[in-house]
Amino acid sequence: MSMLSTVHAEVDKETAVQNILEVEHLTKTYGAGSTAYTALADISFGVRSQELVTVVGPSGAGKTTLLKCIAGLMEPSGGQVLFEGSPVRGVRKGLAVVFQDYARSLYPWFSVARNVALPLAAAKVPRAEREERVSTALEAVGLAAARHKKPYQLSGGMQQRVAIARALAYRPSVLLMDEPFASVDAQTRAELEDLVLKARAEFGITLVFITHDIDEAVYLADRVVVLSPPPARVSETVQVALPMPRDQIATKELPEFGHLRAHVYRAVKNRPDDVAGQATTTATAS
Amino acid sequence: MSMLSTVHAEVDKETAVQNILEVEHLTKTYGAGSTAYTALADISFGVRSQELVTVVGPSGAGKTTLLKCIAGLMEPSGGQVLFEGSPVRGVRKGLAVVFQDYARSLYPWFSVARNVALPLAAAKVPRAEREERVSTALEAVGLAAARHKKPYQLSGGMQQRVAIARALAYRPSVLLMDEPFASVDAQTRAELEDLVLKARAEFGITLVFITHDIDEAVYLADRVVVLSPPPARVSETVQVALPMPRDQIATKELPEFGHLRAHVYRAVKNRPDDVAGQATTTATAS
Amino acid sequence: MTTSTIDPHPSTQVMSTDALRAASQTRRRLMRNALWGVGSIALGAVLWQGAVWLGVLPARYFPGVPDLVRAWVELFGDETFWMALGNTLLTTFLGLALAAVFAIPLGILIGRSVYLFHSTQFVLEFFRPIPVVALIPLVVLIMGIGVDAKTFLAALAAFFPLVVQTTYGSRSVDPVALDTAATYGFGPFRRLFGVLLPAASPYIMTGVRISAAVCLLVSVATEIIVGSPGLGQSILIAENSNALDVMYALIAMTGFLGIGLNGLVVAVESRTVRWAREGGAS
Amino acid sequence: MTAARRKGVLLTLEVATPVVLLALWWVLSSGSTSTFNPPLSEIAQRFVQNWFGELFVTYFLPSLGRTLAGYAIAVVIGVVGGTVIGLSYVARRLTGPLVSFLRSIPGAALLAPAVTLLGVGDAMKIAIIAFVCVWPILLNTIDGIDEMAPTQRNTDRIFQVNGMRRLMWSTLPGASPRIFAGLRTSLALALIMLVISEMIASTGGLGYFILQAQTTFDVADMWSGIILLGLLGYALTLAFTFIERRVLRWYFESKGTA
Amino acid sequence: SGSPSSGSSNSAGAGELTSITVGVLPIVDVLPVYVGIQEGIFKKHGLEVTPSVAQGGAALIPSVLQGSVPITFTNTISHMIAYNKGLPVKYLASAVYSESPSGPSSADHPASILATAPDSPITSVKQLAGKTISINALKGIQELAVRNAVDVGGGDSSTVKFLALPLQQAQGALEAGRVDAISINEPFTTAALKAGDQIIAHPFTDFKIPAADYADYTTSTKYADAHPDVVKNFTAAITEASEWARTHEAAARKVLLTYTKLSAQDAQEITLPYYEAQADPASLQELADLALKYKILDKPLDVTSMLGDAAVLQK
Ligand SMILES: Nc1ncnc2c1ncn2[C@@H]1O[C@H](COP(=O)(O)OP(=O)(O)OP(=O)(O)O)[C@@H](O)[C@H]1O
Ligand SMILES: Nc1ncnc2c1ncn2[C@@H]1O[C@H](COP(=O)(O)OP(=O)(O)OP(=O)(O)O)[C@@H](O)[C@H]1O
Ligand SMILES: [Mg+2]
Ligand SMILES: [Mg+2]
Repeated sequence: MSMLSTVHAEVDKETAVQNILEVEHLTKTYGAGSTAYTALADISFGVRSQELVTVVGPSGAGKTTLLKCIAGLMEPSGGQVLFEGSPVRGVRKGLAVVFQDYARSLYPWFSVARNVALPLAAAKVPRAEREERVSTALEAVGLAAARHKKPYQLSGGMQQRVAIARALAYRPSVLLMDEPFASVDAQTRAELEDLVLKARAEFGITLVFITHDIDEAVYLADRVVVLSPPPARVSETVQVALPMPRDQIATKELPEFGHLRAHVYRAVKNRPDDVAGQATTTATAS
Repeated sequence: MSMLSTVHAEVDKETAVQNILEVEHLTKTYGAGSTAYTALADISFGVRSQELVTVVGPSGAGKTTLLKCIAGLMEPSGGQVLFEGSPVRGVRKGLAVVFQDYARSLYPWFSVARNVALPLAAAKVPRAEREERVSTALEAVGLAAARHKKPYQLSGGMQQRVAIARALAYRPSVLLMDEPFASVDAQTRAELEDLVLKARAEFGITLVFITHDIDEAVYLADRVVVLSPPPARVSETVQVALPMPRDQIATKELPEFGHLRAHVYRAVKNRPDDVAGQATTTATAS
Repeated sequence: MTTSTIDPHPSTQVMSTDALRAASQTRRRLMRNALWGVGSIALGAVLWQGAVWLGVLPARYFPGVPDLVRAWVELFGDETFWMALGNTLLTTFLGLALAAVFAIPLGILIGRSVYLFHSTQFVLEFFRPIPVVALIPLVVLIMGIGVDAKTFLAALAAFFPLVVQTTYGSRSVDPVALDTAATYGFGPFRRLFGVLLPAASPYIMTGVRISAAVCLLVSVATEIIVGSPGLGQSILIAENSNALDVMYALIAMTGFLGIGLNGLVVAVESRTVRWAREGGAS
Repeated sequence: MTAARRKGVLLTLEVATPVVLLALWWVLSSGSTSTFNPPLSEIAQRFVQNWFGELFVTYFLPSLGRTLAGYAIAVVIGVVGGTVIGLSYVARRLTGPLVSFLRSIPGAALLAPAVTLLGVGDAMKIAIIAFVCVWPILLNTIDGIDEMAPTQRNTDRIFQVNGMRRLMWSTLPGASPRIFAGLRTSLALALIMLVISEMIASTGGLGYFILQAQTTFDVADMWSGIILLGLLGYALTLAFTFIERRVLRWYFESKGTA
Repeated sequence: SGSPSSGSSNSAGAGELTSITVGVLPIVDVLPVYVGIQEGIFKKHGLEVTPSVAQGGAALIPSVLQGSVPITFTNTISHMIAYNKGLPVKYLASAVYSESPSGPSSADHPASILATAPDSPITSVKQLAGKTISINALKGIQELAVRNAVDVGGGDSSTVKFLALPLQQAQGALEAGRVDAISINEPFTTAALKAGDQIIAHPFTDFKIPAADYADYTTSTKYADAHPDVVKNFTAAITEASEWARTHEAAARKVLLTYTKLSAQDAQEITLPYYEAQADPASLQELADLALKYKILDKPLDVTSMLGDAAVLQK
């Protein structure tokens, strides 16, 4: 595997060897011909086992696309994703994804508890343990009381939390999360962040976490991958050397946190073509 | 109308007279019989013409429910909503809503531009003006390049921005927004916030804005309505007397901003029964 | 967290009255459904009687509603009628079940696999337009005139609409739901019963409603042509005896059977497909 | 797999299946002397005799014309009626049992009023074809409209997309995948009814030909007619799919099944 | 249906009865089958007969060939077509004649008529050119009969349009002006005459041999070979039953009520055909020749070979 490490400028030889996930010159073009649209231009980075990598980037950058390629749900147009050294073809076992479109990833015909239990049943977890894991996970996301409800009877944020509970109850070895906390309030969000960190520590999960909240990206991460606007490239990879375990108050008070935050913010903002900025200066609202 | 103002503890008699929207002892119970669930217990507040009221509250509090009742999309179980003094029965003209479920509120069979133009066409806006308003709105949300795409070809955040563009292009007199910026990155979010403020100033829009971001709630608001956990009540209404126009840097640097922010945060957090806190301390992640 | 703070007391305090209320609500709903049903049938009766009165349908050849009612009363006292009814119902149910067992899985597979779709398309589309009546001699030649032949023909006729509806249904499944199933490593069984079938069920249930009527019609038609016992045979006898009122009374009975059958499917549907109406389907 | 290669594979599959089946039939029936199972070679010969001549014009084309006319009427009534019923709760409840009743009426009952009202000509047959084809379209339209996503419905209401606009821009496109499922089901029913409607009051037509061959135990002729019917079914399906792919492009693409 | 009448007690032991299903149509022509059952005539010949009611020959011949219905009633033209196609069908016995071979019956009206509406200007088959006649099925016995009646009546059947319409529908279509003439038989004849229809021909008796032998009982050669006794017993029983039906007309009419939905009045008023189990080769040959002439058969048929060892009428 060491022969591959030469292609990663940012990752030194030593860590490359331990990479469980390896994204190599990934490109993705949607459509073909005149309507072709290149979402990912050239993405390379690695994720070590049990590492938590957050991915930030402007809206429409290609984060979801990237995540789907890593999950094996989408075939890249070029480059490849290696998992434990072998190229990803289709979906692997032990992987969980929290989709950005959480509402559509829940099964509206099943109750909340059943939604969470389904992957466990598929993985042949014994009934008693399944039952217990479902209850624990639902309690952890604050939805113990909603277990018998159907998804359409829940608020947006609650649905999102069901999706999170499902992923956590599954205890995947690799967990991909796509803006998982977009629809929950600040307090709940902080709690869920800590829940994710705790689960990672407890079960040794490798995490790729997409967010558009820079505080969150820094708070959670071992490393932050910053994507450029589309066609996306990795504009920077930021090592986050904040002490573990993280703490919502203490960690965020650290001066390094502030620096990292500012650094990532600038990295995201440093767009070659600042379309949004233009828009607000030239456009009258509607 | 002044006879009604006595029921509003927080709103003094004078302002009540000018209230364009009046929420009075609103209650909402979903379902019936043994599965009945009361989302809104007793909500009362008023919104003056051209006021921007933000609503914050924990996930699942009943914010979306409240918004649907105000919009006339849902019949309350008790109490009423008055618009310009008369009770709301069904949907009124000149009202726009950005749904939390933005992805499903776009018509998948129409292009982005057509989605934005649709309400204008329905309102018989002349073609040339319609065309112009659509272009301006799409540019304002940074999607000028995506006008011919179909919604499913857009990222989550882009879809949300289409929904926002549609509402703004419509130039409603009352605009209800349900977590409209949940899926966009920080930079874009800031720009969109300013876009909303600008549109309000330009077109004299009355706004009810639901968010779970407390910074955003304070930054945008003339007044912040804080909902308690369900069954929801108004736990506090916070007047925001920050100077106009707001500015992302200057306003947020003001000491009052910090105070208000902290105040609202405590108001949201001040839950009679802090189950979530319990959950994270007692539960092992899944 | 926040949602766990639901106060349990308000609901538990009024539990008993709630249960009562729920029961009376169910009763009221049943009453309402019955009222609508009666209204609908009354509408049909009025339209028919109106057409007969106005002479749009000459009274000599089209019995009025009173004549029909008289014929029904007579039929209800006739044991052979009930046996015929039972025979027809049996064929219909067996045929529908047989069709469903083959059509639904096949439809799901065809809808999800382009390869299977293209390899079956010609065969399916070729055989689909062949009317069952054209096959009756062949089927009789092979299977005789028993219940099995009748059931086979009914199932065959019901099979195709159900395949088409299921195919469309399985194509309507949300890709995110499928992606979810893929990432969590659902096996074929769970994918089918946990995701594809429920997601496609709005289409499938419509298909079952279409096929149930087709099944009933084909059962009756084969009874007429082949002469297996059943309502069709009774209709044939009445027709050949110039007994108009009995014939129309029997035909109306098949119509009522159709209503019952549809009601049955809808009752199942309202349990299984509720999610679609209440906010799941997109 | 590249798009072009994929297309090639799919086309091969589509062509190969019937070819293999035909070959099997040819071989298995080649020595047959049974009246009910004539050799395929004989059927093929009859097919050419029957349909590469005058009968094509005098029998096949009028049948096809009636079928398409009946189908077209069913489409209009099914979609329009389904929309009206689907949009109104009262209409839905009031017509529900009536529709189920009518759907289950055996042909024997249809015939008498049809003959009385429309005579014994084409109009009657077209009406019977339409009567049978209308139900799948109607049911699918009603159900499609009934199951419209609540957020979509709310969006219509909020933005005052009302009346015809709501119908054309929102309601019908939203129900269109369903409606197409109904159209597809009915297309085959129309062809079935092509034959059934020619069981009575007919002096010609493809269905008449098949039924006549059947009652005179002319099995090779019967199969030659059935094969023409099957080919017609396949051809119509191809045309149907061609249209559907265009109209529902947004749908198939958004479902990832384009 | 009713139980065997107690009068016929000289039957074989109940244990030796052979059960067979006999295909029938729900019409007056199959009366002897029901007579045979109810009068115990089949029992007497060791048979337990269960009638199976079908719409027409299309399904009956295949079910005979398949074996689930060993013996069936069928119209002779259907039998001839099947026989001519080489299907292994075997003629057992004649079923009915359109009238008595010994001369017209004394019935009030014919059983089968070609009729026009009461006020129709068409009073003769000569006026039928370009007109439409409804018959119950094309390319069958009725088309043959009507064509022949038109041609022998001085008209030209090749100028007439034929239309298949269920008999029950015919009168309505005639009155609504949808067809110009209808070919019907009982019980619709009685109803039509009550409605005042004009008779312009008697298709089933307008042959050279007026007593047309137009229906028979058929089995498959396979069954006949395997069960010669059953076949023999059936033939004997149906012969006896036919005679009984001829000679006990009043009682036979009551039997009609057990297997049809005829009104009691109709059952009394309709004209019954002549029930006869022996075949008339001359009549059959005339039918076969006409069938060839009208392209209902595609090649000539020698009736004697078709009849085989079936009993024939001794004139
Ligand atoms: N099915 C598709 N067909 C065509 N283009 C697509 C498709 N899906 C996504 N795109 C385009 O690819 C780009 C990246 O989309 P993606 O969803 O990966 O963005 P994202 O980074 O996740 O954005 P967000 O933060 O808004 O979710 C977008 O510009 C989008 O328009
Ligand atoms: N259709 C429904 N049937 C039953 N209960 C419902 C329904 N819709 C919402 N609820 C319940 O009502 C409560 C309030 O829901 P609502 O969507 O208004 O919350 P919200 O404040 O908007 O939350 P979020 O911030 O997560 O969007 C929730 O507890 C939810 O479970
Ligand atoms: Mg995304
Ligand atoms: Mg909400």
